[in-house]
Amino acid sequence: MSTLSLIIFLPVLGMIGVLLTPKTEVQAIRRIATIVSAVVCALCTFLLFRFTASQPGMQFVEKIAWIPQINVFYHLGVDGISVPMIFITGLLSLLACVASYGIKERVKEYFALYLLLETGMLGTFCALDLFLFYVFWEVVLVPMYFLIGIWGGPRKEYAAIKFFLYTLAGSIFMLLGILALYFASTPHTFDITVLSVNHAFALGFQKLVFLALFLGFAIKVPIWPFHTWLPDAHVEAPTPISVLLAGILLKMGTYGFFRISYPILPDAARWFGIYMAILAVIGIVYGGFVSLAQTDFKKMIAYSSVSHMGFVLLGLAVFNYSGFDGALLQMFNHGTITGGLFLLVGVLYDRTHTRDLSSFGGLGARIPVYAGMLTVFSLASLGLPGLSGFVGEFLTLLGSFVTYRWAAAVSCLGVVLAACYLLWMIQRVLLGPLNIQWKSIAEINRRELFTLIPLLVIIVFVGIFPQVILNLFGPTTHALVNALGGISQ
Amino acid sequence: MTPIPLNHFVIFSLFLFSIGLYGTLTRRNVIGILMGIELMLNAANINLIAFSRYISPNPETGQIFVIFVIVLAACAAAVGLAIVLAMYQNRKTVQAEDIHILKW
Amino acid sequence: MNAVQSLAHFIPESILIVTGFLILVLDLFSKPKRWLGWLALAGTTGALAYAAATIPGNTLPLFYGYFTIDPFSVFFRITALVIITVTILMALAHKGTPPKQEGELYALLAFIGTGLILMAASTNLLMIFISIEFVSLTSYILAGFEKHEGASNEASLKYLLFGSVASATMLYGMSLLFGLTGSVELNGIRDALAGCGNTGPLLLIAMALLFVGLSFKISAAPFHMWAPDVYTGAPTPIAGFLTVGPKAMGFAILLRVLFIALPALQKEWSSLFAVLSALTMTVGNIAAVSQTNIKRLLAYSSIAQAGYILMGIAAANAIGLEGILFYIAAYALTNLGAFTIVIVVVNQSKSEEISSFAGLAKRSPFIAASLAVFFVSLAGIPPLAGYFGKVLVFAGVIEQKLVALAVIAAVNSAIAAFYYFKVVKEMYLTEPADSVPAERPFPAVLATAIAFLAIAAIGIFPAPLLHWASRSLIF
Amino acid sequence: MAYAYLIPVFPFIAFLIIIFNGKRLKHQSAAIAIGGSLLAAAVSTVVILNTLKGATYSHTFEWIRIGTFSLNFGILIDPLTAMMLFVVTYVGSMIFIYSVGYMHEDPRFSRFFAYLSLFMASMLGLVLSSHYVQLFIFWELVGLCSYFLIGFWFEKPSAAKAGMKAFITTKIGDVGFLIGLFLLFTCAGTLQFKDFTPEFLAAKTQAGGGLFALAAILIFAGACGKSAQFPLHVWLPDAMEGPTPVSALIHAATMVAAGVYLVARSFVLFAQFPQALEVVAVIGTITAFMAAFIALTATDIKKVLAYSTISQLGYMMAALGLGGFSAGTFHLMTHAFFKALLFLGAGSVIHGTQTQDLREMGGLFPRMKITSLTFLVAALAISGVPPLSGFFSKDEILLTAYESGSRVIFLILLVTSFMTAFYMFRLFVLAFLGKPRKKIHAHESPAVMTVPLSVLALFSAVLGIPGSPYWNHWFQGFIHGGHAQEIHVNLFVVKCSVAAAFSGIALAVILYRFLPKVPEWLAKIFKPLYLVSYNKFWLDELYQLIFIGPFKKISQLLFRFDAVIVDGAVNQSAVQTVNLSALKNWFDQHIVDGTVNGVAWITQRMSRILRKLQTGLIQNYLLILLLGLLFTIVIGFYR
Amino acid sequence: MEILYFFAKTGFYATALVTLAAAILVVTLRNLFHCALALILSLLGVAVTYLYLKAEFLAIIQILLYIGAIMTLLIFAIMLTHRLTDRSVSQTNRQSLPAFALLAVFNIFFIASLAAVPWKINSASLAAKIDTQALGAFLMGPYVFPFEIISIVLIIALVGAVILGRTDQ
Repeated sequence: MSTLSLIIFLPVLGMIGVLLTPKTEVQAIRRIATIVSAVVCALCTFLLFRFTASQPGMQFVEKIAWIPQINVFYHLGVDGISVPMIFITGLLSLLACVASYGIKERVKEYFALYLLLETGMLGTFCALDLFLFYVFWEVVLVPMYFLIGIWGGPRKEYAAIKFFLYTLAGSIFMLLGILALYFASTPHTFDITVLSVNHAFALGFQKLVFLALFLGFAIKVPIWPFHTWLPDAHVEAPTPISVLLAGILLKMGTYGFFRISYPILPDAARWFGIYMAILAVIGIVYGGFVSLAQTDFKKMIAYSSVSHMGFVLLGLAVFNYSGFDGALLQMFNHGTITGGLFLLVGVLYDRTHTRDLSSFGGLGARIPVYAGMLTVFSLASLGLPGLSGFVGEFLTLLGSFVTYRWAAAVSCLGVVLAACYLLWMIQRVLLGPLNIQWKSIAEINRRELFTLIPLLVIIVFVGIFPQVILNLFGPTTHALVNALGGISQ
Repeated sequence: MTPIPLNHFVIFSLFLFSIGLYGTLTRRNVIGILMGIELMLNAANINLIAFSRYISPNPETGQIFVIFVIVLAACAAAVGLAIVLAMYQNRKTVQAEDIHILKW
Repeated sequence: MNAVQSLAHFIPESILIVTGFLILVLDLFSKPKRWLGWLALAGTTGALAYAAATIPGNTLPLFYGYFTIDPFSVFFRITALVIITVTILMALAHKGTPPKQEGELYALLAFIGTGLILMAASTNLLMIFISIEFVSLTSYILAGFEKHEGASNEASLKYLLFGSVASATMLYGMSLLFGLTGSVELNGIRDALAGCGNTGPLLLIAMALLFVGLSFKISAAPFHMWAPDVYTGAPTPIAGFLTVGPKAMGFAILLRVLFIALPALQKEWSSLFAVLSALTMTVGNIAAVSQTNIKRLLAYSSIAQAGYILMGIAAANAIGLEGILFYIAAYALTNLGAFTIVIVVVNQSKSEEISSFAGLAKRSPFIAASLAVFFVSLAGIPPLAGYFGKVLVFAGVIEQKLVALAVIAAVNSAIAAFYYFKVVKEMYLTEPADSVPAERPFPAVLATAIAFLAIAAIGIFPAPLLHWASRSLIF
Repeated sequence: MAYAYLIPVFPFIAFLIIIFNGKRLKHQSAAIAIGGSLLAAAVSTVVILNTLKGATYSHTFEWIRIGTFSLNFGILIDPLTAMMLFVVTYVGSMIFIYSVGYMHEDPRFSRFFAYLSLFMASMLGLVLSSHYVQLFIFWELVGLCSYFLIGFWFEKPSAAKAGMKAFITTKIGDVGFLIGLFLLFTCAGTLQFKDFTPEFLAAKTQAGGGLFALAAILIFAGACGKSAQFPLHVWLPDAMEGPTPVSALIHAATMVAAGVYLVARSFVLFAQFPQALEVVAVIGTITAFMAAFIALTATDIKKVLAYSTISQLGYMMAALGLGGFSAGTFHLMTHAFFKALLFLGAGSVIHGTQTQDLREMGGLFPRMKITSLTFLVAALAISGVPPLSGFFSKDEILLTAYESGSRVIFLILLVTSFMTAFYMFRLFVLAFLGKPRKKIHAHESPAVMTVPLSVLALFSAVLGIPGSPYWNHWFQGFIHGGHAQEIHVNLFVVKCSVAAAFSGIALAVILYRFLPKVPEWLAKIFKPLYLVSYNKFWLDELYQLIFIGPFKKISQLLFRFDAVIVDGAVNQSAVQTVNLSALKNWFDQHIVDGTVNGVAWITQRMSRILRKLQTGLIQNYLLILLLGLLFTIVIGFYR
Repeated sequence: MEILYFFAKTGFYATALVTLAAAILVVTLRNLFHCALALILSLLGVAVTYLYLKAEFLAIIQILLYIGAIMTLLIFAIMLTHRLTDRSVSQTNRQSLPAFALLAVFNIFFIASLAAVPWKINSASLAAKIDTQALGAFLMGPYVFPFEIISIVLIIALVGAVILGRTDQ
């Protein structure tokens, strides 16, 4: 089996293994899941290093006929856009898996669904056939519903069904768009690579399809005003699932733009650019303001995602090198940073069983290592130079400044707001006099640190040597910008 | 000789059909509804035979069709009455308006 | 082909008929009746095996053309045999059939299997009417089979009344069609219409009258009103059967009528079915949302599913038609599976309320997982069989640029997901009232396994079925 | 000078060592930090000596390359850098040493030195940067260190808040800075310092890039934030919540001067566009005057110094804005030393007396002789008493102002100079002279604190000489890259300056030493003015009113908007309507418990309507069948 | 001859009128028993119409089979409803008005359409004579399959009627 198939379907094998294990053997189940995730993560890392960044085309391509009657192929491949996403998916899946040891109920079901989810996510980033892409896209949905619905917080049912329906509604429209593309192409094909090269669609048609796809992607990102499922899902989801939700699922939406909407519908993309920029700016500022109003730790991070994903969208909307690179980098960074923040929230929640920001205070003195971690991740999130968040935001803003000056300028308000809500969060949690309730709170433990350190390393590394990762996707994004007729800057 | 115009048969059957349908729609009694259905079937039969005679290249088609329809109608009547009977045994009613435990 | 020659190709149906009569006879002498069910099963399986093993490649107008075996009817013949096999398994698993009547139940099921195949193999109005009446009459009886249950009586009676009115209406339409074209053969009708070209308004009325009966069979809105009541009141295995068997064959007839007899009116009927499709799925889905009875929920769901299938007719293109066949096969398996689970659960809880599914995942994880998979497939989420069916009909509609219908269907899919997941939620997210695992009768396990494996296999490897479906589109 | 990159590396290594081994190292961490800073100072010295010989150095490497766009970071060493290196490493090292004594008792002693080292590294990185974006990165990092150090005693809510305020306020400026950079980049196509030559700018301007001035002003916004210029100065007084060495190092000598450094670094750009320079000058002047005015009534020893810092930074800005490149930088250098000294002195006082309130001090002179004397030197220097360093630098600024032709600015600056002398000596008199106003057990600080004081005092005293006529204005020539500058001494200005200084000192000594009642009396007479000064022009309150309050309001409002409008307008209104009716239970069961968006609600509603149709009465069904039939026919007809 | 045709024609229209009138009675009379009688009359009218269409065998079938079935119906009706028919309540429900209106619309549509239909009268068929023997031959010949199927349906109906109808205490 080739690398990509192995990466995608190892978790399914793991799931079968988990299902075959008696449900009382909790340790064994965890071990299977962890080993599988670790192997997948290793393979993803292997992929990262074996990937030839200088080539803009697809690599590790696998293509087998799946439903030949309608030209559906099991077509996988990676380029500079998907490789970072696959890597971060592998990594976060492993870390979240370790973080899932805290799950005590229905462990078997949990890990089975977890591994299925992993397959869906990895598949989405590898698929080069629209049909296959949609299948993987939807495969993500169902386990996610259960993972939120069963192991979530008090309003889990509500959050789960809301997430599910919202996303499903969007993705069905996406399906319509995909089918329209299929029929508009001659010969009929679902092949993304073929459709990307061969785009002579009329503008009106492109716009319509773009809108259909947009609905699917926008809900996933989520782009304002389609974001309301996000805070609920995040707040109710168990920590590891929040990590994956924020770290990977949201990226699937923006990835969809990069992989499908833009290459296939370049004219519509340009036509909608301005509107996307407007939505992005609204999202950035709006998310920032609403984060500021939160008293729930997790909800705050969730809304901050709206703001941060807004930057990704802004980068996407501007059609130049720095915008696209910035957007992709921001996707990668948001995965690591917000993933880390959710892990940190989880660490605290496990100890205090509350997420009310006003009920903490002064924890910095009591648990300094945790405090340090939280501070670094928050700083990365607010775009402190030297950490990865800055580079992404900087490039995005630079790129957007070239195209839409006002958008970049207004978005800067989001930067300030990020500083406000994150520092205020730090102040409410770590600083000030110690809340006596938590005087015997335990320091972050080794397992939890294990889940955070790799992210920390990546954040610092990317912050200092962004070129390493920019090289990874640069050729691909630049080729895309050129194809779109954007500005090569 | 001028035969009776075909349209007259058709209109006759149309009226019969309509009356039958009206009966199914308005009779309170289940048996009344069944009677309405019989009228509708007969209307169709008239059509079949008329068309068979006036139009079809194979004039037997309609007649044979009607034979089958009549047999099937008899079967339906038998089954229908059996059901009505079973119903009556359980519920002591054959009024259509009383038959509504299944709704919504 | 004359009658004697034809018999060689009539073996699966003969097996069914013989099985039916055999059971009726044996029933008289046998006190324990359960084994008769297994006998019926053996008969249907044998018929299925024979039918699957001997697929003729060409069109065989058996019995002077009154029973046409062509790829199309072969597809539906095998579908019907699968449906009836699973239905017998369901009947075996079901508790509540009056013990005295068990024998007759299996005999009737064997007979109705024949009726289903007849429907698919009919190519003239006479056989269409006879086969529809055959299946309907048997269905009336089956629906009222638990005759001490008021609900069963009522279902039966309503089915009979509604069905008879619909049949009579259809017959009236048939008679007009006969008059307008001078033929009862679908081919003859086509030729006559193709000849005259000018299609008078009466033809439209005839067509509408005809569609009433067919729409009744496939429970398309607004001719669906009987369906929820009947499905709810009928014994569960029968309800399961009714949601798939007559419906699938109704589509077979509809396809034949539309594409063989009435291609001249395609503009008219395709827009008509676009409207009916949208109406049907919307009505089915929206009504399903507020149901609390699982059978009723499935009843509305099956109405909605018919709406999706109708999309393929509205599209009236190759992919849409392939989609219809594919969808029907997938839907039949899935729905039967779901009803099997309902039987298992209701056997134990004695309640058909959705709340009796609470915490099923903890009590009986396999059963819950199966039902969840069935519902996910019904909701059209990949990679299960239902998804591909849906994609194909969507594709058909999109190809015809029926954007409005596609959008309506998309919205409907989301609504549908809501109520399917309402049940899933009950099973997985709600705590069980007790921890007694549901009893799992062997036939039910078998039926579930068949459905489960089939929809998973079709989901992951849809190509063979699709291939078959596309090859079966030769009427 | 390729080894120059080592300068920030040493403190950074110290930071890494300390942060990861803090618990084990305890007080040894101070040694490591000092070692780091001294090594940096040593290397800097070599670099400076090379620069003095006229050498410059620049080296770049590619940090980010995207297509044709690249960010080439690197090291740029020119006289300005050399001066900054000198200030940062020397003052920094002194403060490091001083901190050993000052922070001795603190439980987070090693953490403190880690932060200090990190700051040192970042500040040196900032100074050495050859590229605007690189500078911006370090610019943010020093801000971060400032945040950490202001909130070092984070158990105090006021400290934690002050840190946040500092960070966010400067961040606002930084956003301007960032936009400025973008604008500059789009106009100029480069952000390398060395590319910005007058010829280059002239060419670009001619080519039609008219937004340079705006870019410059936006960059100046960043400088405003960092250097606490009006209207972004409000964070600096609050920043005094940090430990005093921090105030000395970051909020007096180095970091806050970074804004001035930035303007100086971009001086070519500003000089090309008079509008930008005007803005700088006006803002600088306003800041200088306003801060000095506030300092008049401050009672917290560190607050007085803080306002004084703001005021002096305003001075520097004004100088730059009036075209006095050498004047501004010169004052930057001298100010760094004497202001650091002032803060350290104040720290020594605080350390000795455990209070910061001037009204509680008094009569410290006999008990803290070294502190008092060094403080006096610094106070005289800042007041501009010749021949101490402050005199020369300030005099040059006044000269620049005078010669620029803007009499108003000159007068304001002169008055500011007077006020500076006055509040400095008000402070000195209140703290050191007279009798103790409260029972305080003052004692001299240990040698580890007094030795740095003495060293800084020495520098404060003599550092003016290189820029004085006695050395032929050598410094001015040096900072201009070795081009000797023609500076003629204007005796009128010198007279004014000296007069302002002495009169200020005299008035302060008289009022506070000999007529202690008079200030209160004056305060009553000039009550409005007093109130303005005492309440710092109500700027904090104003910001609260027009920015922070509305921001919070907006955020709450948007959150509610999100919950109510975006998240299902229909749904919520449905809740309201349904609450009124008897349907509430139904609603709770089906909506609140099941779904919650508007579509779902509509669906449920329609579902109910459909259920109504499903009466269970067969004949109703049949009627619908008939309707359907007609419907079908109609569709067939009117397709 | 002409007069004969005239009478024949008149006879047809009279039959049609009687049939329709009887049908109206079927759907409107209160007493179910009376309805059944009216139905018999109506079906007889249809049988006569068959005669006009030269389908004598069908007319006989109509009388034998249909009237036979109706007799059964009648018996059951009396058996089941003898207590119910005495009720003075209306035997029609509240739907009569909408039903009537809708049917009127349907009829208007229909008749309007009918006028435009160019019937392709096949004179050969008009002249053809289908006797009982020929019908029998057809039934046993080409129509043997439906014929056999119908027999199965009859058995099913029989079994079904027995199952559902029998009272087993």
